[in-house]
Amino acid sequence: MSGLKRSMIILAMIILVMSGSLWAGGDQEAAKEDATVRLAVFGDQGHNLVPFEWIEEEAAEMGIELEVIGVPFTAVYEKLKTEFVGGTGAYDLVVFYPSYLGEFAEFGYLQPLDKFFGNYDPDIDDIVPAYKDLYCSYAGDIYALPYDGDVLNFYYRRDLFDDAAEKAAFQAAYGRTLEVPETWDEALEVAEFFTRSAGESLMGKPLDQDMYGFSFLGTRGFAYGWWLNIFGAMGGAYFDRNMNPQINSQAGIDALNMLAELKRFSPPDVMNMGYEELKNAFLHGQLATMVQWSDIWKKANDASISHIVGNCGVAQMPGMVQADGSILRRAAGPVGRVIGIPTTTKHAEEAYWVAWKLTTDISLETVSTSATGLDPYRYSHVENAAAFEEFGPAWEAEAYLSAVMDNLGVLYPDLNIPGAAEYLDTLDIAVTSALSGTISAKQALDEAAVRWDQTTDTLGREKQTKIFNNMLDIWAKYGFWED
Amino acid sequence: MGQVKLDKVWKLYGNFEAVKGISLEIHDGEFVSLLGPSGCGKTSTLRMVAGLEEISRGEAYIDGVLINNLDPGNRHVAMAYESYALYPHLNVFENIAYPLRVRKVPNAEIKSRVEEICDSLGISQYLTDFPSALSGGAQQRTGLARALIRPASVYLLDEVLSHLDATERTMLRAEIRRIQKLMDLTALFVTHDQLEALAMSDRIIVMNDGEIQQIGTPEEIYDTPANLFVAEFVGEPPMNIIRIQRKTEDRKNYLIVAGQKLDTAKLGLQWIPDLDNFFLGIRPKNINRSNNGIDGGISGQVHTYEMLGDHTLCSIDLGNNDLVFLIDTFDTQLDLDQPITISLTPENVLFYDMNSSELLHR
Amino acid sequence: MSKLQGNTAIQRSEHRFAIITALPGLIALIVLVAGPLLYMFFNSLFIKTLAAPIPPQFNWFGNYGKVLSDSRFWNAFKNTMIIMGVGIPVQAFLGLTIALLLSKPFPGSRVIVAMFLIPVMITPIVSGFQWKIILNQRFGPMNYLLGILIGMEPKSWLAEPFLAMVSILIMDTWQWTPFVTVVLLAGLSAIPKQVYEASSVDGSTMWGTLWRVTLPLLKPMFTLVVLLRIIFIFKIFDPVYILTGGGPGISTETLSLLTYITGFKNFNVGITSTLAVVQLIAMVIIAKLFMKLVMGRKER
Amino acid sequence: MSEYLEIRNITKEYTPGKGINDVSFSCTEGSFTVILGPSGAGKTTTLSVLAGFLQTTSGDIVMNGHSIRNLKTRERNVSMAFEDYALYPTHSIFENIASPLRARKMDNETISKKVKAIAQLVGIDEHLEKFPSQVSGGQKQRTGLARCLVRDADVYLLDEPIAHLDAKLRHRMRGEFKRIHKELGKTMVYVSHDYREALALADMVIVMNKGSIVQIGPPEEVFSQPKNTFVATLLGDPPMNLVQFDHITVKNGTLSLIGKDFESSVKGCRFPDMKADGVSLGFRDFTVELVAKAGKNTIPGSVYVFEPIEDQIIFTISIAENRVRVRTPRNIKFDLNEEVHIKLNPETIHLFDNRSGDNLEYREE
Repeated sequence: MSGLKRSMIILAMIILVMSGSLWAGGDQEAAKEDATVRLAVFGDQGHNLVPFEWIEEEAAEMGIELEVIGVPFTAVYEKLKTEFVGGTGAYDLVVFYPSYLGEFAEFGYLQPLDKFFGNYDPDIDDIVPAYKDLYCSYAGDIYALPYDGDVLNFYYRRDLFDDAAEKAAFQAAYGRTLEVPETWDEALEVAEFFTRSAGESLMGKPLDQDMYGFSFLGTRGFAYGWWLNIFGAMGGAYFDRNMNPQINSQAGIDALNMLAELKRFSPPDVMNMGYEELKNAFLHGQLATMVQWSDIWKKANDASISHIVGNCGVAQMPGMVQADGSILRRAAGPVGRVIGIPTTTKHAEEAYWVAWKLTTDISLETVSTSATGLDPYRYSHVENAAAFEEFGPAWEAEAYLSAVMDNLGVLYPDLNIPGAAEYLDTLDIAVTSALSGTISAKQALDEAAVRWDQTTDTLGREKQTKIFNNMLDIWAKYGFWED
Repeated sequence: MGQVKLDKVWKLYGNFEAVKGISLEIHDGEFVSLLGPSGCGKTSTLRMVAGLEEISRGEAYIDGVLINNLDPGNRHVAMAYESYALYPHLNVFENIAYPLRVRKVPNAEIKSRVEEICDSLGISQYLTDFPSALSGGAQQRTGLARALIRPASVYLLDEVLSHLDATERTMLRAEIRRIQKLMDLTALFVTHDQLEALAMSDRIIVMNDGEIQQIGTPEEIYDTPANLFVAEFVGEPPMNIIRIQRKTEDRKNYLIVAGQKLDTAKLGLQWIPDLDNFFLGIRPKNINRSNNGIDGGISGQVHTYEMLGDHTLCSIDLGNNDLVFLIDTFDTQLDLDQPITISLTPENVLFYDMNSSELLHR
Repeated sequence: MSKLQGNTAIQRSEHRFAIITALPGLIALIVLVAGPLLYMFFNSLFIKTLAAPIPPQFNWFGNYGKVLSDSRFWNAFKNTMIIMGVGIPVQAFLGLTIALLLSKPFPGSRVIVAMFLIPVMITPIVSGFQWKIILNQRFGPMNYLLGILIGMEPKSWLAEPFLAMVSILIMDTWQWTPFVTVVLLAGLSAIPKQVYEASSVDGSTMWGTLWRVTLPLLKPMFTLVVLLRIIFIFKIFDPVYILTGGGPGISTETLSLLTYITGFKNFNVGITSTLAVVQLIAMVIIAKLFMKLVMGRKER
Repeated sequence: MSEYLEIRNITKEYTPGKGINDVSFSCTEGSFTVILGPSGAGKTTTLSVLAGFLQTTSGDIVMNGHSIRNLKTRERNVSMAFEDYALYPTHSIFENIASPLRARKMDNETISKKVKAIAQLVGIDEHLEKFPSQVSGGQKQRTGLARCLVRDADVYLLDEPIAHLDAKLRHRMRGEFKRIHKELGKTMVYVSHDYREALALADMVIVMNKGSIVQIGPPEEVFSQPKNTFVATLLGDPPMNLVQFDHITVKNGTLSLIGKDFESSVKGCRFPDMKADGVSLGFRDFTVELVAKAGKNTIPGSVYVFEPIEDQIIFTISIAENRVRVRTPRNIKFDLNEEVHIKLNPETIHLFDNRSGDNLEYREE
C-alpha cells in the first residue's frame, strides 16, 4: 500500500501543478504573407460580436479579413490580460469592458487612437460625454471607442402602473398616488405593494404565478452595480482623494441595507439571478419593477420571447432626496464594451478602420436591433428614435431613449484604475455575501475595505492614488464628484 | 450420518447438458471419487451437491433430506476447492475459524478446535500467516482444515490436489485418506487424475460426457474396465487396445493381429467373443517378452524404450504403426528397432465391442 | 559496486545501455514534475503580481502568513472540506451500493454500467447548465418533482447559501458516483468467485459475506477511489463555477475557485502560488490521515 | 570416443542464487547429456553460457579443441530450443522451422527439403501451413524442436523442450527423442527438471544443485548409487525413502541401526566396517517387502496410510518420526496404525550422513 500511497501523492502533485500554475499562453498567429490583412478580433462570445459579420464584405474590399475570437463573458479579462502580459501580439483589435481601460492604458497595452482620427472621423463630440471621458479616455488621450453603451435603467410594467384598480388600492394603502418611483424609498413601497403570491389578484385577475415587486441581479460578478445605483445616490464614492476606501461609509451600509430591503420583494432565487434569469423573469411578467441594462426594452417588445410586449416602461433611476429637496440620481454602468487597438498589432490602421466602422459609421444599426445586446451611447442614437420603431411606437421609443440618455447623464462609472477587476470582485463578494445573509452589511463592507487597502498596497499606493485622483478630476468635471 | 443420494439428476446450461440424469449413492463413511476428464460433468455434480449450482432436474438427498432447494449453508456439507478459495484478507487462523465465526462459536472453543485441526494437518506454524505467503500445499491444507473444522454430513473435495507439485500431492493424498479413515468421514472427491482416484477411494464413479461410465471399487475399475473409455482413462501407461480380426479355419479360431495370425489355443485364451472384429485390451504389465520363435508370441520391433528407475517402459511396433506398450524390468538391455516377441497373460485379456465400446463378457 | 568489477565488457555495456535508455524518461519526469513544483514554491516567496508593472519583491514566508490569516481562504478551505466530508461518504456509500447491485450480471446490466459512465463523460459545462436548469427555482424539474412527491415548497436551490452547497454536492455526487461505482465494480470483479462460494458453503449469510469477505477485499480499491476523490475534490471547479460561481457571496467558494480567481482574475502570482503550495500540503496531510485511518483499522 | 565439448571450471556470477560455480563436464561426440536439477540449480544458466547468451566470469569452453569462450552466439554454431517455444507468431510452422536456414541465406529448394525432412522426423509435417496459434502446445514444442534441429550445428542445446506437454504426450515425446537423436547422431545437451527424462534419454546425467554439479554418471548409476540425499530424492517417484538413526555401526557386513525407540540389524551388507552418528538409511520403495512379524533384516513401523494403485498398494509406514513408502502386491493387507515390519534388501540400501547428506560409501572412497 505504501507504493500506492507514494504514487498517489505524486499524482496529486502533478494534478495540482497542472491546475495551479500553468498559465495559458496565447497562440501566436503568424501574419499571412499576402495583400490581405488578417485582423484577429477578440471579444466576448455571443450576439454582441454579430456586427463584425455585417462588415465582412466591406472589409474585404478594403483588403481586410476578420477573424473573430470569442471567449466567455467572464473570461474576457483573464484571456486578454494573459495575452497582454505575454505580449505575443495575437490580437489586432480587442473588445473589452471599460473598467479595464485604466489598467490596460496605464501599462501601455493599448495605443492612443487620436492619431487616426484624420483618416476616419469618429465624431467624438457625438459620444455621450461621460462615456467618452470615463470609459474611452485615459490621462487625456482616447484609447478606445465605445461599442456598447451599457447603463442600468429602471424598468416597470406600464400596464400595472396604469391600472385604475391598482392605483386605487395603492392610494388606499400608502396614501399617495401610484407613480413610477422617483426615489428608492418610493421604489421600496411600490415593490412591497406589487409583491403577491399566486392566487392573489392583480389587475382584477387571479395570478397563476407569484408576482414580485422588484428584482436586481444577485449572482456573483456584477451585483455590485445594483448597489452602486443606491450608493451613488447617497453620495458614496469608491475612495476619497487619499485613496481611503469609502465603500464602508454610512452611505455604503445604508445602500446595502436598502438593497436588502428590496430583496424581500424580489424572487426567492434572486441571489442566483444573472442577466438571463433577470430578463426572463421580467419578460415572463413576474416582476413589477426591476433594474437592468438598456437592451431589455428591445427584448421586452419582441413577441417571440416576451409576454409583456407594449407594457415595458423605462424610467430614470430612482435617487435619494437631498437636503435641498432635489433628488440625486446615479445609474451604474457595469460592463459596457469599448474597442481598443493593442500596441503590439502590426495593422493598427486597418484595425482602426474596423473600429470606426462599427462605432461610428454603422453604430446606430448596431444598437437599434434585437440581434445584438448593444446599447446606445451617442447623441445621434437617442435622436434617431425612428430607428427604434420596430420595438414600439415612436412615442415609446422616444421615451425609452430619453430615459437611457438621462441615465447616461448620471452615469456612476465602473472603477477603471489598475486592479479594477480585483477591487470590484472584492466589492461584489461583500455585496452578495451581505445580501445572502451570511454576514452583516457593515461587516461585509468593512472587510472589503480592508482588502481594498491590501490591493492598493500590493499595486503601489502612491501610483494608485495618483491614477484615481485623475479619475476623480474627470468625475468632478461632470459633477459626479464634489471635493 | 453421511449419506448422499442423487436420483436422475440433470444439469442444463441452456441447451447444453452437462450432467445427464445420473443416479448414485454414497454411504456413510465412504470415500467416493468422481473421476473423469475435464468437461465430463463431475464438477457440476459436486457443485449441485454443494448447492453452488441449481439442480436442473431430478432430486438430491443428504441424509435422506431433499436438498434441492436448500442454501449451501444449510446442507451440512463442507467443501475444499481446487484453487483453495481462501479468504485473502484473513490469516490462516481466521480462515479456518471462519465457519465457526459464522456460527458464533465462542472464541475459546474456536481456538482449541483450530489448533487441533491445524496440528493434524501440519500447519500449526502458519497460523498468523496470510494465504499469499504460503506455498500451494500449505494453502490447500488450510483449505482442508477450514472444511474439516466443523462436522458435516459429507465433505466435498473439488480437485483439491491438482494445483500442488508432485511431492506435496503425494503427501497430502495420503494424509487426506488417513484423516478420512480415522475420523470415519463421508467424502465426495472430484478428480481428473486416475492415480488419485485409485489411491484414495473406496469406490470410484467414472464419468464422461455427463454420464456415469462405471461405478466400482478401484480394483474393479482397474481390472475390468466396463468400456473402452474407462479402459483407456485408467492406468498409466494406458491399457493397450489392439484391433483384432477373428478367423475360423478348420474349426480353429485364429486372431489376426497386425497381419499376424495367432492360434487362440496357443495364446491360452479360454474364450473369445463370437464376433468377426473386436478389440482386445491388455494392460502393459500383463504383456511379457518371450523368446523368439515360440508359438503364441506376437512379433514386432522395439519402437522406443525408456528406463524409469525400477522398470523400463517399451513400445513395440507390431507393424502398421500399431504400438503396444510393455513394462519390463529395469536392467533389460534393449535397442531401438530390435526384433522382439511378446506374449499376453491370458487371464488378463479383455475384449471390447467395436461398436458399443462395451466390455464383452462370456 | 565491487560486484561489477569482475564483469566483462558486454555486461558493462549492458549497464550503460540501461542507464542511457532510462535517462530521457528521468529527465522528462524531473522537468515536468519537479520543475513546475519548484517554480511554484519559488514564486510563493515573492510579492508578485501581473496586475501592475511592479518588480517582484522577496517576502520570505509573508504570503503564507497572509493566506493563512485570510478569512476568505479559510472559508474556501471550509467549503472544500464540507464537500469532501459530506460528498465522499455519500458517494462512497451510493457507489458501493450500486456496485454491489450491478456486480451480479443480469440482463441489461452491461447497458446500465455503460449508461452509468455518461455523467463522467459529459462535458462539465454541459452537465453544469443542465443542473442549473434542473435546480431552477421557478421552472426546474427538481422543485416540481419534490413538490408533487413530498409536497415540498419550491426551494431556491442556488440562491441560499446552505441550499447552494447542497446543490453542489448533488451535482458532484451525480457526476462522480458513477466513477466510484465503476472503480468498485472493477474491484468486485477482481474478487474470486470461489471465495463467495466458500463463504456460502461455510454457512455465512448474504450480509455476513458482505461484511466479512466483500468489504475487506474491496478495501484497496475503496482506498484508491477515496484518495482519488480527495484529490479531485481539491480540484473541484466546474459545479461551483457554473452553478453558483462561488456564491451567494462566497458561501460556496472552494479552494480551487479561489485559486482560479486569485490567479486569473487578480493575476496575483505570489498569492496564487502560495495557495497552490498550501493546497498541496493540505492534500498530502489529508491523504496521509486517511491512509492512517485505513491502515489502523487493519490491525484489530 | 573423443571429448567433443569440454566445459572447464566455468563460473558465472550475476545476481545471487542465479549463477553457476566451477562447473566442469565434457560430452563425447554424438552423445546425449542431460543436465538435471530443480529450478534455480543453474541448468539454464549453464546452457546460456554454452550458447553464448551469457559471458562466463571465469573458466573455458572448448569445442573440438578450440576455445569458444569469447565467441559470440552466432559464431559458435550452436542451435537451441527453448522451453517456451519462442515461435514467431506471424510465421507459418514451415517458416518458423525455416528461419535459421533463411538467416543463412540458403536457396529455397534446399530449405524446403531440409524443413520437410526434419518436420517428418519430429512429426509435425502435416501442419506446416498452419500458424503457431492454430496448433496445440505439443505441436508448438515440436516446431521449436524442428527449428532447433533443422540446421547443421556442432551442438544442440535443448532447454526443457517438452516441459509444457501433458504427461501422456511427454511420455511419447521421450520415446521419440531417443529416435531423433539416434537418427541425427548429433551431440545434444538437454536440460530438464524431470528425472524420467534423464533416465530415459541420457547417455550421461549431470545432476546440478544451487549452481554446482552434484553428480555425473550414467543414468543407472545416478539412480541406484546416488552421491547424496539430494540426488537420492531428486530421482524416483516416490523418492528414495530415508530413515534417520542416531547411531550406526558396521562390522563384518552387519549393519546395526540404533534409533530412538528401537534397534535393528541388517546382515550381509557391502559396507566396510565403520561407526557413525546421525545417519539415514536409504532404500527405494520397490526394493523392500512388508511383513507382519519381525525377522531377519527387518525394521519395525506402523501403517500410516495405504493406497491401492493399479495392481499394487503403496503403504506409507511411520518409523518413529520418519515416513517411508513401500510398494507391495495387491494381496498384502494391513490396517491403519497396524504394526508392520519392513524387510530390507542388504544389496540395495544406502547410508547417508544426516548433516551433509553425503552417501557414506562415496565418502569412504
